Amino acid sequence: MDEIRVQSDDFSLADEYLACGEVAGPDCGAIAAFVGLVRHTEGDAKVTGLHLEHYPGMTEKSIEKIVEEARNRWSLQHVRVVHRIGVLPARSQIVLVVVASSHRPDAFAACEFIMDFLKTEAVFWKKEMRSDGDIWIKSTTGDYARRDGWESGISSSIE
Amino acid sequence: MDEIRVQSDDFSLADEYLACGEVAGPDCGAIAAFVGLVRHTEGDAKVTGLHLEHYPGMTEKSIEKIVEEARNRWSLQHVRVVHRIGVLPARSQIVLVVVASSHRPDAFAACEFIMDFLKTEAVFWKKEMRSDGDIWIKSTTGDYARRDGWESGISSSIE
Amino acid sequence: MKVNVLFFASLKEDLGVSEIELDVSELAGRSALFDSLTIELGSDCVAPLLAENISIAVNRNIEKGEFVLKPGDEIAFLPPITGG
Amino acid sequence: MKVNVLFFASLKEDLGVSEIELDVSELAGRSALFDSLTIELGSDCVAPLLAENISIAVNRNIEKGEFVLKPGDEIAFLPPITGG
Repeated sequence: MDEIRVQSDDFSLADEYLACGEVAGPDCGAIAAFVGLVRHTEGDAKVTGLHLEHYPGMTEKSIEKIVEEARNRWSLQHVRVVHRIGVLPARSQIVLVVVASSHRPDAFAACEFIMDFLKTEAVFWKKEMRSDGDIWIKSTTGDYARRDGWESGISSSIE
Repeated sequence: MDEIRVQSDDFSLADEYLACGEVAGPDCGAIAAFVGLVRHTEGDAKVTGLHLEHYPGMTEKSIEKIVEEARNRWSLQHVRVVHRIGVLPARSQIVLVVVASSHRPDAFAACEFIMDFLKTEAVFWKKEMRSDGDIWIKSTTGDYARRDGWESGISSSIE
Repeated sequence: MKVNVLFFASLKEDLGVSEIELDVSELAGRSALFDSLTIELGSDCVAPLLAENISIAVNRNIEKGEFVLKPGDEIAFLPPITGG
Repeated sequence: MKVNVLFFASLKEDLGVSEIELDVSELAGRSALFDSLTIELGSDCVAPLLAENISIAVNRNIEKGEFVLKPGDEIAFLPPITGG
Protein backbone atom coordinates (compact mmCIF):
# COMPACT_ATOMS: atom_id res chain seq x y z
CA MET A 1 0.00 0.00 0.00
CA ASP A 2 2.90 2.35 0.62
CA GLU A 3 4.84 3.30 -2.49
CA ILE A 4 8.61 2.83 -2.69
CA ARG A 5 10.41 3.35 -5.98
CA VAL A 6 14.01 3.57 -7.10
CA GLN A 7 14.26 5.00 -10.60
CA SER A 8 16.47 6.96 -12.94
CA ASP A 9 13.54 9.00 -14.25
CA ASP A 10 12.66 12.27 -12.61
CA PHE A 11 9.60 12.38 -10.36
CA SER A 12 6.82 14.91 -9.89
CA LEU A 13 5.90 16.12 -6.41
CA ALA A 14 2.52 17.14 -7.84
CA ASP A 15 1.76 13.58 -9.01
CA GLU A 16 3.00 11.98 -5.80
CA TYR A 17 0.98 14.41 -3.68
CA LEU A 18 -2.18 13.67 -5.65
CA ALA A 19 -1.64 9.92 -5.43
CA CYS A 20 -1.02 10.28 -1.70
CA GLY A 21 -4.25 12.22 -1.19
CA GLU A 22 -6.23 9.55 -3.02
CA VAL A 23 -4.87 6.69 -0.94
CA ALA A 24 -4.90 8.54 2.38
CA GLY A 25 -8.67 8.96 2.49
CA PRO A 26 -11.11 11.31 4.18
CA ASP A 27 -9.45 11.42 7.60
CA CYS A 28 -6.13 12.69 6.33
CA GLY A 29 -5.46 16.05 7.99
CA ALA A 30 -1.78 16.45 7.27
CA ILE A 31 0.59 15.76 4.38
CA ALA A 32 4.28 16.44 4.93
CA ALA A 33 6.61 16.29 1.95
CA PHE A 34 10.31 16.64 1.37
CA VAL A 35 12.37 16.89 -1.81
CA GLY A 36 16.17 16.71 -1.80
CA LEU A 37 18.00 18.46 -4.64
CA VAL A 38 21.54 18.48 -6.04
CA ARG A 39 23.22 21.64 -4.72
CA HIS A 40 25.41 23.49 -7.17
CA THR A 41 28.12 24.27 -4.62
CA GLU A 42 29.59 22.29 -1.76
CA GLY A 43 31.92 24.37 0.37
CA ASP A 44 34.25 26.07 -2.10
CA ALA A 45 33.75 23.55 -4.89
CA LYS A 46 31.31 23.68 -7.78
CA VAL A 47 29.27 20.52 -8.13
CA THR A 48 28.30 19.63 -11.69
CA GLY A 49 26.25 16.64 -10.63
CA LEU A 50 25.85 13.48 -8.61
CA HIS A 51 26.24 9.88 -9.64
CA LEU A 52 23.97 7.61 -7.61
CA GLU A 53 24.39 3.87 -7.56
CA HIS A 54 22.19 1.25 -5.88
CA TYR A 55 21.97 -2.48 -5.30
CA PRO A 56 18.73 -3.59 -6.98
CA GLY A 57 16.54 -5.51 -4.56
CA MET A 58 18.60 -4.76 -1.49
CA THR A 59 18.14 -0.99 -1.80
CA GLU A 60 14.36 -1.28 -1.98
CA LYS A 61 14.41 -3.63 1.01
CA SER A 62 16.47 -1.15 3.03
CA ILE A 63 13.92 1.59 2.29
CA GLU A 64 11.01 -0.71 3.16
CA LYS A 65 12.58 -1.34 6.56
CA ILE A 66 12.89 2.38 7.23
CA VAL A 67 9.26 2.97 6.29
CA GLU A 68 8.15 0.00 8.38
CA GLU A 69 9.99 1.42 11.36
CA ALA A 70 8.33 4.81 10.82
CA ARG A 71 4.95 3.05 10.76
CA ASN A 72 5.79 1.35 14.05
CA ARG A 73 6.50 4.70 15.65
CA TRP A 74 3.71 6.91 14.29
CA SER A 75 0.16 6.64 13.06
CA LEU A 76 0.47 7.03 9.28
CA GLN A 77 -2.07 6.69 6.50
CA HIS A 78 0.27 6.56 3.53
CA VAL A 79 3.96 6.88 2.75
CA ARG A 80 5.63 7.44 -0.61
CA VAL A 81 9.39 7.34 -1.15
CA VAL A 82 10.95 7.88 -4.58
CA HIS A 83 14.75 7.85 -4.88
CA ARG A 84 16.57 8.51 -8.12
CA ILE A 85 19.72 6.78 -9.37
CA GLY A 86 22.14 7.45 -12.21
CA VAL A 87 23.74 10.74 -13.19
CA LEU A 88 21.88 13.75 -11.81
CA PRO A 89 23.04 17.21 -12.92
CA ALA A 90 23.16 20.10 -10.45
CA ARG A 91 19.67 21.27 -9.37
CA SER A 92 18.12 17.87 -10.15
CA GLN A 93 15.64 16.33 -7.79
CA ILE A 94 17.19 13.37 -5.93
CA VAL A 95 14.70 12.07 -3.43
CA LEU A 96 11.09 12.58 -2.43
CA VAL A 97 9.28 11.56 0.74
CA VAL A 98 5.54 12.18 1.20
CA VAL A 99 3.75 11.17 4.40
CA ALA A 100 0.02 11.40 5.13
CA SER A 101 -1.42 11.23 8.62
CA SER A 102 -4.49 12.35 10.53
CA HIS A 103 -2.39 14.82 12.49
CA ARG A 104 0.57 16.99 11.68
CA PRO A 105 3.02 15.91 14.42
CA ASP A 106 3.02 12.35 13.08
CA ALA A 107 3.35 13.46 9.45
CA PHE A 108 6.28 15.79 10.21
CA ALA A 109 8.12 13.37 12.48
CA ALA A 110 7.80 10.41 10.12
CA CYS A 111 8.87 12.44 7.07
CA GLU A 112 11.98 13.72 8.84
CA PHE A 113 12.74 10.30 10.35
CA ILE A 114 12.57 8.64 6.94
CA MET A 115 14.92 11.25 5.43
CA ASP A 116 17.38 10.91 8.32
CA PHE A 117 17.49 7.15 7.92
CA LEU A 118 17.71 7.31 4.12
CA LYS A 119 20.94 9.26 4.69
CA THR A 120 22.54 6.59 6.82
CA GLU A 121 20.70 3.28 6.27
CA ALA A 122 19.49 3.17 2.68
CA VAL A 123 21.75 1.25 0.29
CA PHE A 124 22.92 3.95 -2.09
CA TRP A 125 26.32 5.25 -3.08
CA LYS A 126 26.71 8.82 -4.12
CA LYS A 127 29.62 10.32 -6.04
CA GLU A 128 29.88 14.07 -6.26
CA MET A 129 31.23 15.27 -9.60
CA ARG A 130 33.11 18.37 -8.52
CA SER A 131 35.28 21.04 -10.04
CA ASP A 132 38.09 19.84 -7.75
CA GLY A 133 37.63 16.16 -8.58
CA ASP A 134 35.01 13.46 -8.08
CA ILE A 135 34.51 12.10 -4.59
CA TRP A 136 32.40 9.35 -3.08
CA ILE A 137 30.27 10.87 -0.34
CA LYS A 138 29.99 9.35 3.11
CA SER A 139 27.38 10.03 5.72
CA THR A 140 28.62 12.83 7.96
CA THR A 141 28.89 12.77 11.74
CA GLY A 142 25.94 15.16 11.61
CA ASP A 143 23.94 12.57 9.66
CA TYR A 144 24.73 9.90 12.25
CA ALA A 145 23.93 12.29 15.09
CA ARG A 146 20.51 12.99 13.56
CA ARG A 147 19.83 9.29 13.13
CA ASP A 148 20.91 8.58 16.69
CA GLY A 149 18.76 11.46 17.90
CA TRP A 150 15.70 9.28 17.22
CA GLU A 151 16.42 7.43 20.47
CA SER A 152 17.04 3.73 19.85
CA GLY A 153 18.26 3.07 16.33
CA ILE A 154 16.23 0.82 14.08
CA SER A 155 16.93 -2.87 14.16
CA SER A 156 17.42 -2.98 10.42
CA SER A 157 20.48 -0.75 10.54
CA ILE A 158 23.20 -2.12 8.34
CA GLU A 159 25.86 -0.18 10.21
CA MET B 1 10.77 37.95 -1.34
CA ASP B 2 8.93 35.39 0.77
CA GLU B 3 5.35 34.77 -0.26
CA ILE B 4 2.48 35.06 2.21
CA ARG B 5 -1.10 34.90 1.00
CA VAL B 6 -4.51 34.63 2.61
CA GLN B 7 -7.14 33.67 0.06
CA SER B 8 -10.47 31.93 -0.39
CA ASP B 9 -9.31 30.22 -3.59
CA ASP B 10 -7.72 26.81 -3.44
CA PHE B 11 -3.95 26.57 -3.91
CA SER B 12 -1.73 24.15 -5.80
CA LEU B 13 1.23 22.54 -4.08
CA ALA B 14 2.69 21.90 -7.54
CA ASP B 15 2.65 25.61 -8.43
CA GLU B 16 4.01 26.71 -5.06
CA TYR B 17 6.79 24.13 -5.22
CA LEU B 18 7.80 25.29 -8.70
CA ALA B 19 7.76 28.94 -7.67
CA CYS B 20 9.82 28.06 -4.61
CA GLY B 21 12.43 26.26 -6.70
CA GLU B 22 12.78 29.24 -9.01
CA VAL B 23 13.34 31.71 -6.20
CA ALA B 24 15.52 29.45 -4.08
CA GLY B 25 18.34 29.21 -6.61
CA PRO B 26 21.16 26.78 -7.34
CA ASP B 27 22.25 26.12 -3.75
CA CYS B 28 18.89 24.88 -2.59
CA GLY B 29 19.35 21.31 -1.41
CA ALA B 30 16.14 20.81 0.53
CA ILE B 31 12.49 21.75 0.15
CA ALA B 32 10.13 20.81 2.97
CA ALA B 33 6.41 21.24 2.43
CA PHE B 34 3.27 20.77 4.46
CA VAL B 35 -0.39 20.83 3.53
CA GLY B 36 -3.16 20.79 6.15
CA LEU B 37 -6.53 19.37 5.11
CA VAL B 38 -10.06 19.33 6.52
CA ARG B 39 -10.56 15.94 8.18
CA HIS B 40 -13.92 14.31 7.64
CA THR B 41 -14.25 13.05 11.21
CA GLU B 42 -13.29 14.56 14.55
CA GLY B 43 -13.64 12.11 17.39
CA ASP B 44 -17.12 10.63 16.97
CA ALA B 45 -18.50 13.53 14.94
CA LYS B 46 -18.68 13.92 11.18
CA VAL B 47 -17.25 17.20 9.97
CA THR B 48 -18.92 18.61 6.88
CA GLY B 49 -16.54 21.53 6.63
CA LEU B 50 -14.71 24.41 8.24
CA HIS B 51 -15.51 28.08 8.23
CA LEU B 52 -12.36 30.17 8.47
CA GLU B 53 -12.44 33.85 9.28
CA HIS B 54 -9.55 36.32 9.35
CA TYR B 55 -8.80 39.96 10.11
CA PRO B 56 -7.50 41.43 6.84
CA GLY B 57 -4.16 43.10 7.35
CA MET B 58 -3.62 41.87 10.87
CA THR B 59 -3.69 38.22 9.84
CA GLU B 60 -1.03 38.71 7.17
CA LYS B 61 1.09 40.65 9.67
CA SER B 62 0.81 37.82 12.21
CA ILE B 63 2.05 35.34 9.59
CA GLU B 64 4.88 37.65 8.54
CA LYS B 65 6.08 37.74 12.13
CA ILE B 66 6.10 33.96 12.34
CA VAL B 67 8.09 33.69 9.11
CA GLU B 68 10.48 36.40 10.26
CA GLU B 69 11.10 34.50 13.49
CA ALA B 70 11.76 31.31 11.51
CA ARG B 71 14.28 33.23 9.40
CA ASN B 72 16.01 34.43 12.58
CA ARG B 73 16.39 30.86 13.76
CA TRP B 74 17.39 29.02 10.60
CA SER B 75 19.16 29.65 7.32
CA LEU B 76 16.35 29.74 4.76
CA GLN B 77 16.34 30.58 1.07
CA HIS B 78 12.63 30.97 0.53
CA VAL B 79 9.38 30.58 2.43
CA ARG B 80 5.83 30.40 1.08
CA VAL B 81 2.72 30.36 3.26
CA VAL B 82 -0.77 30.19 1.78
CA HIS B 83 -3.76 30.05 4.13
CA ARG B 84 -7.33 29.75 2.96
CA ILE B 85 -10.39 31.45 4.42
CA GLY B 86 -14.13 31.04 3.91
CA VAL B 87 -16.14 27.84 3.86
CA LEU B 88 -14.00 24.76 3.19
CA PRO B 89 -15.78 21.41 2.71
CA ALA B 90 -14.34 18.22 4.20
CA ARG B 91 -11.12 17.12 2.46
CA SER B 92 -10.33 20.67 1.30
CA GLN B 93 -6.83 22.01 1.52
CA ILE B 94 -6.54 24.62 4.31
CA VAL B 95 -2.95 25.70 4.60
CA LEU B 96 0.34 25.25 2.78
CA VAL B 97 3.88 25.93 3.98
CA VAL B 98 6.88 25.45 1.69
CA VAL B 99 10.43 26.13 2.92
CA ALA B 100 13.64 26.00 0.88
CA SER B 101 17.08 25.78 2.45
CA SER B 102 20.55 24.56 1.59
CA HIS B 103 20.21 21.75 4.10
CA ARG B 104 17.38 19.55 5.23
CA PRO B 105 17.51 20.12 9.02
CA ASP B 106 16.79 23.82 8.53
CA ALA B 107 14.03 23.20 6.00
CA PHE B 108 12.28 20.64 8.21
CA ALA B 109 12.60 22.64 11.42
CA ALA B 110 11.38 25.89 9.90
CA CYS B 111 8.43 24.24 8.15
CA GLU B 112 7.29 22.57 11.37
CA PHE B 113 7.93 25.70 13.44
CA ILE B 114 5.81 27.81 11.09
CA MET B 115 2.94 25.31 11.24
CA ASP B 116 3.12 25.13 15.04
CA PHE B 117 2.97 28.90 15.33
CA LEU B 118 0.21 29.24 12.72
CA LYS B 119 -1.87 27.06 15.05
CA THR B 120 -1.46 29.32 18.05
CA GLU B 121 -0.31 32.77 16.83
CA ALA B 122 -1.86 33.43 13.44
CA VAL B 123 -5.01 35.53 13.51
CA PHE B 124 -7.64 33.12 12.23
CA TRP B 125 -10.87 31.78 13.65
CA LYS B 126 -12.07 28.37 12.69
CA LYS B 127 -15.57 26.99 13.07
CA GLU B 128 -16.12 23.29 12.60
CA MET B 129 -19.43 22.48 10.93
CA ARG B 130 -20.23 19.17 12.60
CA SER B 131 -22.99 16.61 12.61
CA ASP B 132 -23.44 17.34 16.34
CA GLY B 133 -23.47 21.13 15.91
CA ASP B 134 -21.08 23.87 14.84
CA ILE B 135 -18.27 24.79 17.22
CA TRP B 136 -15.55 27.40 17.24
CA ILE B 137 -12.20 25.66 17.56
CA LYS B 138 -9.57 26.72 20.07
CA SER B 139 -5.92 25.84 20.07
CA THR B 140 -5.46 22.71 22.15
CA THR B 141 -3.09 22.25 25.07
CA GLY B 142 -1.14 20.05 22.66
CA ASP B 143 -0.86 22.98 20.23
CA TYR B 144 0.46 25.23 22.99
CA ALA B 145 2.86 22.54 24.17
CA ARG B 146 4.29 22.22 20.66
CA ARG B 147 4.68 26.00 20.38
CA ASP B 148 6.34 26.16 23.77
CA GLY B 149 8.61 23.26 22.80
CA TRP B 150 10.50 25.67 20.53
CA GLU B 151 12.27 27.04 23.61
CA SER B 152 11.59 30.74 24.10
CA GLY B 153 8.33 31.82 22.47
CA ILE B 154 8.40 34.45 19.78
CA SER B 155 8.12 38.05 20.81
CA SER B 156 5.21 38.65 18.49
CA SER B 157 2.97 36.23 20.34
CA ILE B 158 -0.47 37.73 20.78
CA GLU B 159 -1.29 35.40 23.67
CA MET C 1 -14.73 61.56 18.44
CA LYS C 2 -15.47 58.55 16.23
CA VAL C 3 -13.68 55.20 16.28
CA ASN C 4 -14.48 51.94 14.51
CA VAL C 5 -15.02 48.78 16.52
CA LEU C 6 -14.79 45.33 14.94
CA PHE C 7 -16.05 42.02 16.28
CA PHE C 8 -14.82 38.68 14.97
CA ALA C 9 -15.94 35.08 14.87
CA SER C 10 -18.03 34.01 17.90
CA LEU C 11 -18.31 37.63 19.11
CA LYS C 12 -19.63 38.72 15.73
CA GLU C 13 -22.15 35.87 15.79
CA ASP C 14 -23.26 36.56 19.36
CA LEU C 15 -23.58 40.33 18.87
CA GLY C 16 -25.07 39.98 15.42
CA VAL C 17 -22.80 42.73 14.10
CA SER C 18 -19.28 42.81 12.72
CA GLU C 19 -18.49 46.52 12.88
CA ILE C 20 -19.87 49.62 14.57
CA GLU C 21 -18.93 53.24 14.57
CA LEU C 22 -18.64 54.39 18.16
CA ASP C 23 -18.58 57.80 19.80
CA VAL C 24 -15.91 58.00 22.50
CA SER C 25 -14.52 60.91 24.52
CA GLU C 26 -11.23 62.55 23.50
CA LEU C 27 -8.22 60.55 24.85
CA ALA C 28 -10.50 57.68 25.75
CA GLY C 29 -8.69 54.67 27.19
CA ARG C 30 -9.78 51.15 28.01
CA SER C 31 -12.38 52.07 30.56
CA ALA C 32 -13.93 54.94 28.56
CA LEU C 33 -14.12 52.61 25.57
CA PHE C 34 -16.12 50.08 27.56
CA ASP C 35 -18.36 52.86 28.92
CA SER C 36 -19.19 53.94 25.37
CA LEU C 37 -19.75 50.34 24.28
CA THR C 38 -22.15 49.80 27.17
CA ILE C 39 -24.16 52.86 26.16
CA GLU C 40 -24.22 51.66 22.54
CA LEU C 41 -24.78 47.90 22.99
CA GLY C 42 -26.04 47.44 26.54
CA SER C 43 -24.21 45.78 29.40
CA ASP C 44 -25.36 42.24 28.47
CA CYS C 45 -23.55 42.52 25.15
CA VAL C 46 -20.45 44.10 26.64
CA ALA C 47 -19.91 41.49 29.37
CA PRO C 48 -18.53 38.84 26.97
CA LEU C 49 -16.06 41.41 25.59
CA LEU C 50 -14.50 41.67 29.05
CA ALA C 51 -13.68 37.95 29.23
CA GLU C 52 -10.07 37.12 29.93
CA ASN C 53 -9.61 35.21 26.67
CA ILE C 54 -10.74 38.13 24.50
CA SER C 55 -7.86 40.19 23.09
CA ILE C 56 -8.16 43.82 22.07
CA ALA C 57 -6.30 45.16 19.06
CA VAL C 58 -5.97 48.87 18.36
CA ASN C 59 -5.04 49.55 14.77
CA ARG C 60 -4.11 45.86 14.43
CA ASN C 61 -1.73 45.79 17.40
CA ILE C 62 -2.66 43.76 20.43
CA GLU C 63 -2.96 45.99 23.51
CA LYS C 64 -2.67 44.18 26.81
CA GLY C 65 -2.40 47.25 29.02
CA GLU C 66 -3.77 50.78 28.84
CA PHE C 67 -4.08 52.69 25.58
CA VAL C 68 -5.22 56.10 24.38
CA LEU C 69 -7.54 56.33 21.39
CA LYS C 70 -7.35 58.84 18.55
CA PRO C 71 -10.09 59.75 16.09
CA GLY C 72 -10.54 57.08 13.43
CA ASP C 73 -8.79 54.34 15.40
CA GLU C 74 -9.80 50.77 14.63
CA ILE C 75 -10.49 48.70 17.74
CA ALA C 76 -10.99 44.96 17.30
CA PHE C 77 -12.23 42.35 19.76
CA LEU C 78 -10.58 39.00 19.07
CA PRO C 79 -11.75 35.66 20.48
CA PRO C 80 -9.09 32.94 20.89
CA ILE C 81 -7.32 32.45 17.58
CA THR C 82 -6.27 29.29 15.82
CA GLY C 83 -4.94 28.87 12.31
CA GLY C 84 -3.23 26.11 10.41
CA MET D 1 30.85 -24.64 -6.12
CA LYS D 2 30.08 -21.34 -7.84
CA VAL D 3 28.96 -18.13 -6.17
CA ASN D 4 28.53 -14.62 -7.54
CA VAL D 5 30.44 -11.74 -6.05
CA LEU D 6 29.36 -8.13 -6.58
CA PHE D 7 31.37 -4.93 -6.04
CA PHE D 8 29.74 -1.55 -5.71
CA ALA D 9 30.68 2.10 -6.06
CA SER D 10 34.32 2.85 -5.16
CA LEU D 11 35.18 -0.88 -4.97
CA LYS D 12 33.78 -1.44 -8.44
CA GLU D 13 35.82 1.51 -9.73
CA ASP D 14 39.02 0.42 -7.99
CA LEU D 15 38.74 -3.23 -9.06
CA GLY D 16 37.48 -2.36 -12.52
CA VAL D 17 34.81 -5.02 -12.30
CA SER D 18 31.26 -5.09 -10.91
CA GLU D 19 30.63 -8.84 -10.74
CA ILE D 20 32.61 -12.05 -10.86
CA GLU D 21 31.74 -15.71 -10.69
CA LEU D 22 33.90 -17.32 -8.05
CA ASP D 23 34.81 -20.92 -7.26
CA VAL D 24 34.66 -21.60 -3.53
CA SER D 25 34.85 -24.80 -1.51
CA GLU D 26 31.66 -26.46 -0.23
CA LEU D 27 30.48 -24.84 3.03
CA ALA D 28 32.92 -22.00 2.52
CA GLY D 29 32.73 -19.30 5.19
CA ARG D 30 34.27 -15.86 5.52
CA SER D 31 37.87 -16.97 5.47
CA ALA D 32 37.50 -19.47 2.60
CA LEU D 33 35.73 -16.75 0.61
CA PHE D 34 38.68 -14.40 1.02
CA ASP D 35 41.08 -17.22 0.13
CA SER D 36 39.25 -17.78 -3.15
CA LEU D 37 39.08 -14.05 -3.84
CA THR D 38 42.82 -13.74 -3.30
CA ILE D 39 43.43 -16.53 -5.80
CA GLU D 40 41.11 -14.89 -8.30
CA LEU D 41 42.00 -11.19 -7.87
CA GLY D 42 45.37 -11.14 -6.12
CA SER D 43 46.07 -9.95 -2.59
CA ASP D 44 46.45 -6.28 -3.58
CA CYS D 45 42.87 -6.24 -4.78
CA VAL D 46 41.53 -8.14 -1.80
CA ALA D 47 43.12 -5.95 0.88
CA PRO D 48 40.62 -3.09 0.43
CA LEU D 49 37.75 -5.58 0.77
CA LEU D 50 38.93 -6.35 4.30
CA ALA D 51 38.66 -2.75 5.46
CA GLU D 52 36.52 -2.22 8.53
CA ASN D 53 34.07 0.08 6.74
CA ILE D 54 33.26 -2.48 4.02
CA SER D 55 30.07 -4.47 4.69
CA ILE D 56 29.43 -7.91 3.26
CA ALA D 57 25.95 -8.94 2.19
CA VAL D 58 25.05 -12.54 1.42
CA ASN D 59 21.89 -12.80 -0.64
CA ARG D 60 21.18 -9.16 0.22
CA ASN D 61 21.46 -9.61 3.98
CA ILE D 62 24.30 -7.94 5.82
CA GLU D 63 26.49 -10.53 7.55
CA LYS D 64 28.58 -9.19 10.39
CA GLY D 65 29.73 -12.54 11.75
CA GLU D 66 30.42 -15.93 10.23
CA PHE D 67 28.36 -17.37 7.40
CA VAL D 68 28.20 -20.52 5.31
CA LEU D 69 27.87 -20.23 1.56
CA LYS D 70 25.66 -22.35 -0.68
CA PRO D 71 25.96 -22.80 -4.44
CA GLY D 72 24.64 -19.77 -6.34
CA ASP D 73 24.83 -17.42 -3.36
CA GLU D 74 25.23 -13.73 -4.13
CA ILE D 75 27.95 -12.04 -2.08
CA ALA D 76 28.20 -8.25 -2.24
CA PHE D 77 30.92 -5.94 -0.98
CA LEU D 78 29.41 -2.63 0.09
CA PRO D 79 31.41 0.54 0.75
CA PRO D 80 29.87 3.04 3.21
CA ILE D 81 26.34 3.87 2.08
CA THR D 82 24.56 7.18 1.95
CA GLY D 83 21.23 7.99 0.38
CA GLY D 84 18.84 10.90 0.54
